[in-house]
Amino acid sequence: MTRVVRQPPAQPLARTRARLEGTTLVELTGLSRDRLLGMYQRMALIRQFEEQAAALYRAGRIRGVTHTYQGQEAVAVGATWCLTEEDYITSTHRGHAHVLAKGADEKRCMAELMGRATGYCRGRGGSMHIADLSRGILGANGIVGGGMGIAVGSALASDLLKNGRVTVCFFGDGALNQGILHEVSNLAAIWRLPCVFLCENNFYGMSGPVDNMLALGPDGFKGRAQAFGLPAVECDGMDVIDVFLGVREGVERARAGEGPTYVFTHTYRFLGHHVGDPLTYRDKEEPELWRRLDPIPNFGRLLVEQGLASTQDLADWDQEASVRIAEAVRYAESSPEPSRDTLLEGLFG
Amino acid sequence: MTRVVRQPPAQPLARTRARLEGTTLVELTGLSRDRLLGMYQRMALIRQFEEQAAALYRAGRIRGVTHTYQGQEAVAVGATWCLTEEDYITSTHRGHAHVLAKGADEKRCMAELMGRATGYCRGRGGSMHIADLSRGILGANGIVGGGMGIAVGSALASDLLKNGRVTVCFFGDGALNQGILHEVSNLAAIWRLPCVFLCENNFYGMSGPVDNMLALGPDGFKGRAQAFGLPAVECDGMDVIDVFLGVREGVERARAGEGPTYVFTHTYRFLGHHVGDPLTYRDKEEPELWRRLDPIPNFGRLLVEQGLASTQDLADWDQEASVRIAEAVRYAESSPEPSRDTLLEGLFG
Amino acid sequence: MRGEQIEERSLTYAQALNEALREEMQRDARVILLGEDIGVWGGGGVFGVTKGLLEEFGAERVRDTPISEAGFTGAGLGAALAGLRPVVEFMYVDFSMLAMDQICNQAAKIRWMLGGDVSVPLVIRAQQGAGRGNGPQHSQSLEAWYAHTPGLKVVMPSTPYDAKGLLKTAIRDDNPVVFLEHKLLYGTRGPVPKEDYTIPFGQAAIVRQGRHVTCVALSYQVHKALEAADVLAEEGIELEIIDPRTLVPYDRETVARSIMKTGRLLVTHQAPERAGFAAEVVMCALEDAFDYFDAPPLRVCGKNVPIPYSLTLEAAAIPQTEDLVRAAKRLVEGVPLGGRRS
Amino acid sequence: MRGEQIEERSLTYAQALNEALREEMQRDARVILLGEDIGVWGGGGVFGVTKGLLEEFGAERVRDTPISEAGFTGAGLGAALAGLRPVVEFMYVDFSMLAMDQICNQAAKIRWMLGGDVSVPLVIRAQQGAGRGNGPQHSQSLEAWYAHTPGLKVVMPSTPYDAKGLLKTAIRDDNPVVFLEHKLLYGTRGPVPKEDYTIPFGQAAIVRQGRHVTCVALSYQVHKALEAADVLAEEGIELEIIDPRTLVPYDRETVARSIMKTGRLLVTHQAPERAGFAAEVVMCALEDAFDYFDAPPLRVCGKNVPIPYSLTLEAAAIPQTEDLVRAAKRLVEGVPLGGRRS
Ligand SMILES: Cc1ncc(C[n+]2csc(CCOP(=O)(O)OP(=O)(O)O)c2C)c(N)n1
Ligand SMILES: Cc1ncc(C[n+]2csc(CCOP(=O)(O)OP(=O)(O)O)c2C)c(N)n1
Ligand SMILES: [Mg+2]
Ligand SMILES: [Mg+2]
Repeated sequence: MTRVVRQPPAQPLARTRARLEGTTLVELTGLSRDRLLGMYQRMALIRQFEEQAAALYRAGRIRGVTHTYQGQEAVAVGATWCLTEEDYITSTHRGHAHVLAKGADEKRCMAELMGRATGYCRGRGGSMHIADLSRGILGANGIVGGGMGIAVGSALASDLLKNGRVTVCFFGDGALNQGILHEVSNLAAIWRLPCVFLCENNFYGMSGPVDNMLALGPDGFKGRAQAFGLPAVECDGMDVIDVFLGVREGVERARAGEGPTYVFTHTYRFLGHHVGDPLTYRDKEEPELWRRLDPIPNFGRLLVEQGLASTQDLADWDQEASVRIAEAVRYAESSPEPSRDTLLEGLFG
Repeated sequence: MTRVVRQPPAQPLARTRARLEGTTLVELTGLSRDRLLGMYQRMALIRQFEEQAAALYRAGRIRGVTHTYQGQEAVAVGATWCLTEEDYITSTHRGHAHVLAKGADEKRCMAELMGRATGYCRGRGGSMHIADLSRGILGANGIVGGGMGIAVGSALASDLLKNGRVTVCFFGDGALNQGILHEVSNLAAIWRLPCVFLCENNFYGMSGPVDNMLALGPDGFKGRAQAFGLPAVECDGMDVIDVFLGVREGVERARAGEGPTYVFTHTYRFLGHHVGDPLTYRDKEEPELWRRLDPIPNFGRLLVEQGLASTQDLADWDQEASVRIAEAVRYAESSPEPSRDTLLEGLFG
Repeated sequence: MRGEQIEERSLTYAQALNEALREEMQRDARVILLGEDIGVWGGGGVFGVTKGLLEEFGAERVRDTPISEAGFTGAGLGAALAGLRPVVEFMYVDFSMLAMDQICNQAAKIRWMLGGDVSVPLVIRAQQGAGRGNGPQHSQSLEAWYAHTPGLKVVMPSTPYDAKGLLKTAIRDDNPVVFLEHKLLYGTRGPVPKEDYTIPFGQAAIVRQGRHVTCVALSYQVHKALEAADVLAEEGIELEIIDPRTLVPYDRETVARSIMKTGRLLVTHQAPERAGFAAEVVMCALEDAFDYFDAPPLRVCGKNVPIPYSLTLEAAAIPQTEDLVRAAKRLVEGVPLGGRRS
Repeated sequence: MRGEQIEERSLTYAQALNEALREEMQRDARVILLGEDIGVWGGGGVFGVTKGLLEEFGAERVRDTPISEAGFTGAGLGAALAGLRPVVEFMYVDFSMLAMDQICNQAAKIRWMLGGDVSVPLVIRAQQGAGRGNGPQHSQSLEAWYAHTPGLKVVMPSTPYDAKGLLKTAIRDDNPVVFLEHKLLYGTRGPVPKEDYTIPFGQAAIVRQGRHVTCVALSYQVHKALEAADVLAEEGIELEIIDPRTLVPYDRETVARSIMKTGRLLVTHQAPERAGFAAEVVMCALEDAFDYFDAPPLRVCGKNVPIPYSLTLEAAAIPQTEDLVRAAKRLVEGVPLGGRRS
């Protein structure tokens, strides 16, 4: 096995910095200062959540399998920052971040990971199934590609109900090889449905490296969208602003009734596929290279440079995030296990 | 429902005629006179087979559903004329022509359609399941897209066994929307398997017109192949020589170890999806336009022009075809029904 | 039994289904249809079940889909979660295998898995069964798979009356329902009231009363059982025919009560015998009425073989009236079976 | 029973499977492996079953596939038709739903459908079962679906010894075999001979002899049954535990003979009870030995609910040792059930 070491972009936030020549972040994005700072805060919250989840898993206090998201936070936050609370997302096995970014309550998320009755699924689903329909979160999913059909379905409903809602369908590079993606891309294209197919290329499935697993043509990832006549954008998945701008293009197109868009983000999971991954398949050096692009501190620095925050603010928000997550853990731990008698409740309703 | 009337190419065999400027059919194709005449003869045989199958179905002597191929003969014959007996094909619900072109015995085919013990499947499969592994025919298939996995599998086996065999995977425009095509295209591409994906676009699924059902990008059908980095050829599916040349490109690439190729042929089924199709979904005029492109008489005329055959020869071959098929029908009719006691035979072996 | 609801008008099974769809679509704008060739083909579907609906409700609500079973089933599920009440059609149930993940990993589980509060008003209609020479990949009966999957309701109407009433119930249900129609039933006729009616899930129909043998028959086999009952009646053997109508929920009480009367149980379906639903019917009956069995229960089901194309073989592979007659006689005559102590 | 073949060496179930794969790959160059993360991940598969095989046989024969379940299953089938003997792996059986058409419409039917002369030497291995908190989409047991599909052989080994011997038989078989491994078994140890041996399909193992209750247990439940037997033994109740090992073909004689001795039948599997294979076990036993039943047969199976994530709920959803103990006692005490005549 020869292992390719994937080189990250040379400079953190290179695209955003290029776009910022002669303008400000507020102007470039059209986002208020608060929303911009919110990006940092939410990324920090997600990072904390994942760190704690991994720690709890290692301590044997979370069972099953837990897939964490450290390194990819810019994607979940950049994308969901384009959406209203009514808009929909579908997520994946690596879904904590998506749902937290879309506004799920970290307490109930953590409770779900710990299998408690107060969790989003009452402890029935665990890490891979968190959903909150009141916030348009149609669910993480244990099946790679399992949410794609749901995504075009919610887009179809929005289209028929004319409620203006957009669906963002998150999936990984590995999921690019699932047949259902082909089917729903075609469906969404012929029906011009309001959805955005958002691929997070983190260069690996579990151990399957994108180079060996994914056949691409001269147009690379975009060719997979062009095959259906769909517009495609490629984004730096370590750059929350670049993701935001890319996904916003798709969301605007969807809201304007112009149909679906593909957004390909290139990002990296700093850690293993799941907590406990023996990581036999990638070079140790590779994550080190990518950590320099860490979307959180780099974006923090940009906020400081832009005069939107101080270094102290960043430290405070990091601190706040860890306090909130610590509270979430306490909440989860003090929550009851679901009782055996509830096993069959709500199977049908 | 507005119905688009699809205009056929203006002139029959236009591409072949253009290529023939200053050369002969034998030189252009590298095929012997006998092989060239064989193309006509086989197309005529297939046409007769299908006409008889339809007549028998209407007379209630074939049960189930029968999908006939009149109009598309150039595709089956042009494609299989690139193959050796050892090469593989996988076929579809509309498979009589593919298997006959690949050398299946018309008697045993007809016997299968009539559900007889002498049929290729001993009457167990019927129209949609004819196979002959001794001739590399891996089976027609009742599931749209059902043969695609088998095709990359036989290509994988050929690759590992280094036996030089190529697999041609036949499928329709409707099958372009099945997810498994996406999966196997990717597999065949990353593993550089010796296979040719041969799409017969006859503009309809059952009633689903390709315009409404198939999303394509600026590169049209070819874009579906380019997405995987696969080369693609487009052919006039009413022109047996154009199909032959196009598929040969793919077969040569496969034999040279250069991996899969897509061939898109544009063709037309003169009759309904199956015998008895109410044909509510297409304009009556459309088949009339396409009948002018009928691949058999037009190719016959070319053979005459090329001095390879006389008009009388053509008439004789047509006559021979109908005699052979009449014999096949007699063979089938005089064959026994499979006996009830054989029901469980060979379920496992 | 159901006599009081019967009036003069008679419809085919296909027409009854068509009426149910039409009325529910009129009643509720959220009901939409998704499937292959349900719109423009032949004026509305291969069996005419969706006839005229495209014209009445338009292409937005009656969607001819590409050949993408997994994709359009997923779309139905997503639409159900987001406010519509989709009815997804498989032209043949055999094709539902392409959407198995969407049906059984996704649709079946999502309500319960998310805590039980999510509505999943999705109906999956499929045509199934053997008897028309459609061959091994177009003739299967898959009710056992779906019944084995927690979270799905499973419906198998055998008459036009039931077809209409149960389909309406299915569409109004907030859970995923797999609705299985037998291909040989579409052309059968029977009384169907004009007025709006629904049939509750989980209530078996006693199709014919009798004292000697309880025959639980699924779908098309109800009609074979009726034929058998006529033959048996001439020999003084009375068959009590029960059509469960829904497998999930399943009305075990009606079956148990019948066995307490007859002491004998015969179960028939077209699906292969091995691990088919008949074994479940028997098991439930044993749990409820073990001591009432005077003879070992019998199954008259499909052979454990793919459905053949040829007429002769197909007939041999699926249970026929004579098989039911023979089995009922065996039950009554108490011929020793297996290890019966003599 | 199987004592004579036992020698000193002890392996885990995963190691036994690994050895079977290795030896068969050494023996026959046509054997290849296809599946997700079977090569580079962790040195050979999520559970170590394919450990070291990539290194020994190379990436041509040990193929890490993309996440394309339908595609690589189809590829396995096509390769089987064209001269190889592929072993396809599903990381979790739940994912086999994505390949259902390839398995059940294609692989299962092709030999019979083409007249019976075609070889289909395809093994489909899958890891299944609950008990590790993997949640609703990673914990199912799907043996009943596959057993219901004519043309598939279905294997469920419960010990390292059986795992190795049955996997070798599967690989040498010219028919499609669905080989189901339980996730909780991989780490279990047991004696496994070094020498080449195979175990014929269709021969149940009497895992423990006893006079009072016949307990047919599938896969992991064999171990629960052994635990229950120990508890019951203290109260003087002897459980005879039978592991069918293969569901298709199924050894009905061994079960019938046991019931003729015990008069009581208990069947246990983790899959949901409704339309599960337990009902089939009971049905076969009734057909063979109706008059020997002294009490209604009992099932101790999974609840009809998706498998929950939480420890408490998961334990409540799947059958436990105590449930078996309770059921066995009920059988012996002859507590009236259902409509038992008093
Ligand atoms: C249908 C299916 N196949 C396989 C798996 C096992 N699995 C879980 S995640 C994963 C890799 C997914 O890769 P990708 O889509 O790139 O997402 P990432 O893990 O990189 O976020 C695999 C193979 C699964 N859950 N579902
Ligand atoms: C999986 C599946 N879905 C649907 C069908 C029903 N069906 C049979 S042929 C057909 C249309 C196929 O269209 P295409 O691939 O273009 O082939 P053509 O009939 O035009 O030759 C359909 C929908 C089927 N047999 N299998
Ligand atoms: Mg990835
Ligand atoms: Mg077509």
